[in-house]
Amino acid sequence: MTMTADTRPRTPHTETRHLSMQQALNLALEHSLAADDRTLIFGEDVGRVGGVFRVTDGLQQKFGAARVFDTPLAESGIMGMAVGLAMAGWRPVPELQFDGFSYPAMNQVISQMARMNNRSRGTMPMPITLRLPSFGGIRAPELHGESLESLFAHVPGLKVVSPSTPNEAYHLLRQAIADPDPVVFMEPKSRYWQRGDVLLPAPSDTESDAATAEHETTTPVGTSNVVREGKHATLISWGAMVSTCLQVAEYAAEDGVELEVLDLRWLKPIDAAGIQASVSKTRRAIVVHEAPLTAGLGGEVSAIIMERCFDALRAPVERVTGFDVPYPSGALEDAYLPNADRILNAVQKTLEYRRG
Amino acid sequence: MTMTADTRPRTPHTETRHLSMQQALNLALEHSLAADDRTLIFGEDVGRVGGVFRVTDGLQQKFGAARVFDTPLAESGIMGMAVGLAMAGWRPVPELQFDGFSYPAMNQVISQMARMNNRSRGTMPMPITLRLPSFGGIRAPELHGESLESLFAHVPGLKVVSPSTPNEAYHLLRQAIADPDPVVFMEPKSRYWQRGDVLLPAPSDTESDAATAEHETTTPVGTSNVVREGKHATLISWGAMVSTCLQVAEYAAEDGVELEVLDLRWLKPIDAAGIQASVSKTRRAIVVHEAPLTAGLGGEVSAIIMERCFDALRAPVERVTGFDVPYPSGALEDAYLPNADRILNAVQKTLEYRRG
Amino acid sequence: MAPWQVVGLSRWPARRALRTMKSTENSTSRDSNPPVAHRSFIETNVTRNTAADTSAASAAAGTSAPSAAEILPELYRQMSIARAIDREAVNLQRTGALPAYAPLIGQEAAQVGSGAAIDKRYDFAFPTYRELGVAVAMGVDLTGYMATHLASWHGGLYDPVASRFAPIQAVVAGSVLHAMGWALGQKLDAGLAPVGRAPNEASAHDSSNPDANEPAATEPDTSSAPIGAAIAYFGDGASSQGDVHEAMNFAGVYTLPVVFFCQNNGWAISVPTENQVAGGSVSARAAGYGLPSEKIDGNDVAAVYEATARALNRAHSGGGATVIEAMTYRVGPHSTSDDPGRYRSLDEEQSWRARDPLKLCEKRLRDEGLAGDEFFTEAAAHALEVSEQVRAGILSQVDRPMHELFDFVYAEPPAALLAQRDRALEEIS
Amino acid sequence: MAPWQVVGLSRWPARRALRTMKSTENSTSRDSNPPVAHRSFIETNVTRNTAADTSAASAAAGTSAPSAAEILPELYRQMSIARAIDREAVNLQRTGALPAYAPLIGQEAAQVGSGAAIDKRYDFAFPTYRELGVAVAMGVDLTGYMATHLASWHGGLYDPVASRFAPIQAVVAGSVLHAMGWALGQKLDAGLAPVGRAPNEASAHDSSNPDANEPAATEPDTSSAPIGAAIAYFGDGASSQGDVHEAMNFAGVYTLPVVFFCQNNGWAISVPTENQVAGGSVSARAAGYGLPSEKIDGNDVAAVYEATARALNRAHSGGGATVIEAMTYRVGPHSTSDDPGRYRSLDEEQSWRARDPLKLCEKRLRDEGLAGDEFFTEAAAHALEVSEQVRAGILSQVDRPMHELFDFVYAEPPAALLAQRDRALEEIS
Ligand SMILES: Cc1ncc(C[n+]2csc(CCOP(=O)(O)OP(=O)(O)O)c2C)c(N)n1
Ligand SMILES: Cc1ncc(C[n+]2csc(CCOP(=O)(O)OP(=O)(O)O)c2C)c(N)n1
Ligand SMILES: [Mg+2]
Ligand SMILES: [Mg+2]
Repeated sequence: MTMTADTRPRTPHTETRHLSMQQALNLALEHSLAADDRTLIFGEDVGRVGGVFRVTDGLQQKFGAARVFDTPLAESGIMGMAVGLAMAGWRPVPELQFDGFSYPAMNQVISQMARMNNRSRGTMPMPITLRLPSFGGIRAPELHGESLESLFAHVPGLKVVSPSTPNEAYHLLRQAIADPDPVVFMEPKSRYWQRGDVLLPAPSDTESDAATAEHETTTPVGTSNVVREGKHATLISWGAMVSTCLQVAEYAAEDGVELEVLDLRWLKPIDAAGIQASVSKTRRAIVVHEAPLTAGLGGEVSAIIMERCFDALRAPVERVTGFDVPYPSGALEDAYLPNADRILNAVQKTLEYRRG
Repeated sequence: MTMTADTRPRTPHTETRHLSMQQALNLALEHSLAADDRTLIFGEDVGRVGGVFRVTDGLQQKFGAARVFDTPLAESGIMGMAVGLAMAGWRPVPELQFDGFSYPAMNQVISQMARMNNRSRGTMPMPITLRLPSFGGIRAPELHGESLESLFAHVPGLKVVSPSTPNEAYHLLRQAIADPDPVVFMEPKSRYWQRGDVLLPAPSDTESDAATAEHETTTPVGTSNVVREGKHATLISWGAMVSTCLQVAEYAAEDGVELEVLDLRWLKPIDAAGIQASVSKTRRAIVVHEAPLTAGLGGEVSAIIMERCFDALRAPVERVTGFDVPYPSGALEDAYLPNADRILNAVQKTLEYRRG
Repeated sequence: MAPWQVVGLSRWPARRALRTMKSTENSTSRDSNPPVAHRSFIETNVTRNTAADTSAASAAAGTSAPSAAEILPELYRQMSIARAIDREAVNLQRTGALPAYAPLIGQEAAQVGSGAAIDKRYDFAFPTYRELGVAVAMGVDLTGYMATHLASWHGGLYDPVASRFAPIQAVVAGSVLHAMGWALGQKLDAGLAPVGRAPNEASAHDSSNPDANEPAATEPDTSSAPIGAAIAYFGDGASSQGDVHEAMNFAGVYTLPVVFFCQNNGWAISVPTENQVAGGSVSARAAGYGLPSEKIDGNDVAAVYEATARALNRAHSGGGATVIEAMTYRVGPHSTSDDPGRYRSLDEEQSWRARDPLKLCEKRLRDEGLAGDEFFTEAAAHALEVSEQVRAGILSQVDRPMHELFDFVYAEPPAALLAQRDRALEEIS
Repeated sequence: MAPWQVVGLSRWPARRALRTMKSTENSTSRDSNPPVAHRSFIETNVTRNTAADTSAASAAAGTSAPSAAEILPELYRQMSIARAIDREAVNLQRTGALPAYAPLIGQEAAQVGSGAAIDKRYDFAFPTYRELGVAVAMGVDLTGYMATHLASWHGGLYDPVASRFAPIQAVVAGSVLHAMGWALGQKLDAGLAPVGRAPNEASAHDSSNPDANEPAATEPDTSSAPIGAAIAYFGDGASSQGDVHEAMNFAGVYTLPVVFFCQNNGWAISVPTENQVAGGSVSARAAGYGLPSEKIDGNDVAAVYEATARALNRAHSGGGATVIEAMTYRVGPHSTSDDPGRYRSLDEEQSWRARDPLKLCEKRLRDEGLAGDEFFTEAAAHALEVSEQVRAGILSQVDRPMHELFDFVYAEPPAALLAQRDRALEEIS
């Protein structure tokens, strides 16, 4: 087993740029298109107009309509086409416009894309990266705020990842595209416009695969990221909720509570060892996600902690999640999404827990 | 909130019949069709030929082609049609031929059937029962052995249930059809031909809704079932795996280990209180399912135990599940499915656990 | 005398009173916002039909709607209202009152013309997210309609059952199958099996296998009530979705009372029809399913009204489904967050503005002497009045209470969800 | 002289040696089972094409396959082989060696005729679960093919890449989109953009918005190599699936080299075509996408061969997609667990048996003096020989080792899965 790309900057990197996540993703796509001319970008409105979130902005102009192109409005068609292109040796990077519109593509995603490598006994790998603007928080219409990580993580054959910052977005997307397996890349759409420093490879390297090849050792697929160290409890999260957790850690620090914040990043494979390392230290954990509680990925994280940190654990793992209701309209969005107060309540409950 | 049907026999019942699960399901459908003339059965090959598993055998003959009918071969069409029929006041009981062929219907199931009651603010309830032959064990072709309970349980607006015996099959199916909400009814196809006693309502009652109405108090939706009492550990399971767990309990009993076996039955809502009651007593639990481990419902059960039995628990909850691989061909089916040995290993590990 | 009185419609008041639509018992209270609905032609139409001719034979023949010429002034008034509200909504979005909005400008004729042909006694409409004009024509509570764009409630706050107008649908093509299923429900209500067989037709079964014999379908209902029809709205973009194909195929196999009403407005966000619809025409697909179709000028409100009435009529009398492709143009952006300058030319937009459906209708009304200045002044004033009421309704809509997150997820909510609600209400409010 | 030597095919040996197909480097070892493949016409054909005419012009014109009459004896032989293996498989299922099987009997002409037209240098086939005859014609390793029915490996144990025959597909219509995507890949390989534009065609963009300008698509490749074509197999039942619609629409919009090959065999399990296909014809759908179509006699192997060759030729030379509907009949049950007596008449079955594709072919061969008793005796013996080899191959297939559960799930398996594998191997074996 070899690892693919690193999500952390390699040394020497020569450039740091202050970018929004949307810009970082756009740059990652540009560099991936340049690095491998079998890479293709397609989906609804990704070509001429550059995507409804402008993540593919300018790419058709730069790489031509044979590399970056619009499709008819049919998600099953888009993903089935991606499978066929991969069978023909291409490296497709389809976009589905919103999380909730991946449902029509589920058959092609689950029964086809995720299984073709297995079905063909490794002769037809599926180096497909499905870009999926995900999660809520932008007062969008119905089915524009879904959190599907648990569903995708359950599917054998898929890898699933979600970035939390512009820098992570750049490196994880390049890593996902370089990966020989199908990756569902969940972009936290509420963070598209948030800016941060992005550490880029040397310009001379951006167009070669060698640039990513060197990253292999430090941050393989499936590695989580401690984004804040702490000792009293661990907040475990991913995607848009990471910055909420960092905010909570700030609040808690004011009261002398030091929370560790673990950005899971990869939701399949999950970094069980990383979770174990953190929770063995802090002995308390709260997992936070936007998706509904029941059968959400919080249950998996809780079970992993159960299995790996049973002796260390001083309180039951808390889950702060969306409710078991459909993602609501803007009027009730704030009530639905885990917020600092709910997370702090859970932290307090965890810290105050005493065995009965 | 009122509850609907009981899955346990009401008193007085006048008839006990020895039936296969397939026959019990067939009878439940017949009685449901008779009880409410808005009930409709449709799907691929359910009419003339009575379904590929013959679960709808004879029903078109008895109720006519306006109540029981074949559809074209299109799962999204079938479920979208069910939604439209429910909007028009019908009570649809569609069948999708195999678990793996529900993927093309996911959009209609998740974004439509599960949400229409909410979207319409209760004016368009969806009393749909989706019958889904489920799980593996019959050496069938690809995509005929999927275990999708975790996926469905994650979807707000759905209820999910799976019977483990012919008697359960009869009563749970009638309850599901009578329920005003969409229920995914997962039939363990490897148990279709297993026989057991079915306690039926008095024949004079079968054709009236009153017959089911009386069942409301004893076994509401979401109630689990202790199918074997024990004290050293609890095996938690559902569907086809329940009889495997009972077998394991037999073996264990030979060595003096008394295992409690909990048939969860309802996978959404999950009977957290029932799990708590059993595990608080036995202090050890093993959850068994056919679905892959990661993000499977075992994680949810483990998390529930974490949250409700933290102090009582003497060992980490074990998960004995399918592997994180696609459901395999017959040649590797036995290797994939949880079997008595693997479950016994987990039991032993749980019993021998000592805090480090 | 107002010009539309010329054609004998004088019993319609010149100024429509804004009507309050009563919610049904099981719909929830909508707090302090009074519903706003333009009093639609259809309801008047229903009254008229009933009054003028209640014979069963006439009912069986389906709609006996007035001719397009008769109601052209009314159609113009409704298009004016739709446009005025549309303009108001775009303004409200600019000022931040609405998070987003999908304008209908340019498509008033396709929407009002088809909506006006719908007979709410029998028919049911399945809209997308851009069917304001249909809502106006059908008398849907317009504040409740706009609630979806206000991000108050996905699907809207009107009563879909009473309005005969399904909840607003965000999934492209998602509701086309529902229309088909609803239509099957009407056929079943009429006592017909999905695949019709004459009552005593011989069974196709192998006579050597007596078990296989199946009884004939329920005998067709011989009463003369029209079969209710579903009208499914969808766009040129939506026509690419597999669900549209499945719906048309089912409708053909089952001979279902559906009108597949495609507004081909030239664009699906940034993708033009020629890169979307292979073969170039959605209506051309119909033949492949054995369905009749009409490709019509979607900016000619009378043509739309007539074609829709014909198709509904066919459905009512058991003739099955029709595909209508109304050729029109999305003059505005896809939504308020879209910039059409990135993908199409101003020339193209201008050429369609010249075919503005209101101007076309006005010209005909004037040319045929059906309406004059007085009418147009009044229509504009009325439209403004309605749009201001809608605006006021939008601005006064209150926040949704948090318990509504939980209230409608199930008809019978599981105890676990109720517990989750109670904990949430405690923790958050 | 054997009759087929009359038409100049004497360089084909009268008795085909059973050929071992070499696995590619990255396919896994298949243990002790030697692959069995009928040496297909196609490979001979490929050789012949190359030898006879290697000019670029000829290659650009696409297939230069021999005429149907020339190869009719060979088509007959292949149909015989397919039927013999099919019969063997049904027997093996009865004895319990195969858990289940889906017979092709009756469809030999549709499958062998189309499969024989495929040029494996350029083309790629996307089968369902019933394409044994195509596999025979394409020279797929037949023991590896049968592995899917033996429940050894979902998808089969042949090498799909080397065989130009995708893994066996269990999802009805699931692979039709793959064929479309693969075909797009060929078009891209030829240097063409999905939506073709002449290199210097003016941009459609608003000239007032310079940012919106997009460069012309890559200039079309002017070399004369044929564009590879995908052939998608699907049934009458599958035609109801949305994916088929989406595939045809994409293929039309992008002008893709696809042959949509529908075997209309009258039934989808128990549902007859008339209750499945609205309008009655799958090929009639093509016009709605602007695609050419042919409805052909699927039991006439020559007609099938020729229609497929025409369609592939069109695809090779940039003419885009074609829909072929081969009218045939599933003479046997849907699968070995099906009982057709429950839903169709013996009469119907008998009337189709009279149109048996082998008998029809035999009659023509005899009538036209292309083959006599000697040929048919030899063909039958050869078919029996191949089927016995396949039978032996099936019976000697070994169990799959448990690690194969894990080996192919990912190209780069995550560490967690490898750990799961190691634990499982320890615990179970
Ligand atoms: C299944 C699905 N995919 C994608 C979208 C995103 N989307 C919203 S509207 C739209 C274009 C629809 O075009 P068309 O059907 O022509 O309707 P129009 O907007 O022109 O009225 C798209 C792609 C969606 N809402 N649903
Ligand atoms: C998506 C999907 N739905 C249902 C099935 C079950 N199934 C297997 S074959 C079949 C009938 C297929 O009919 P047709 O396409 O005409 O092919 P044929 O069997 O006649 O060759 C069905 C319903 C399936 N395999 N895949
Ligand atoms: Mg459009
Ligand atoms: Mg068929």
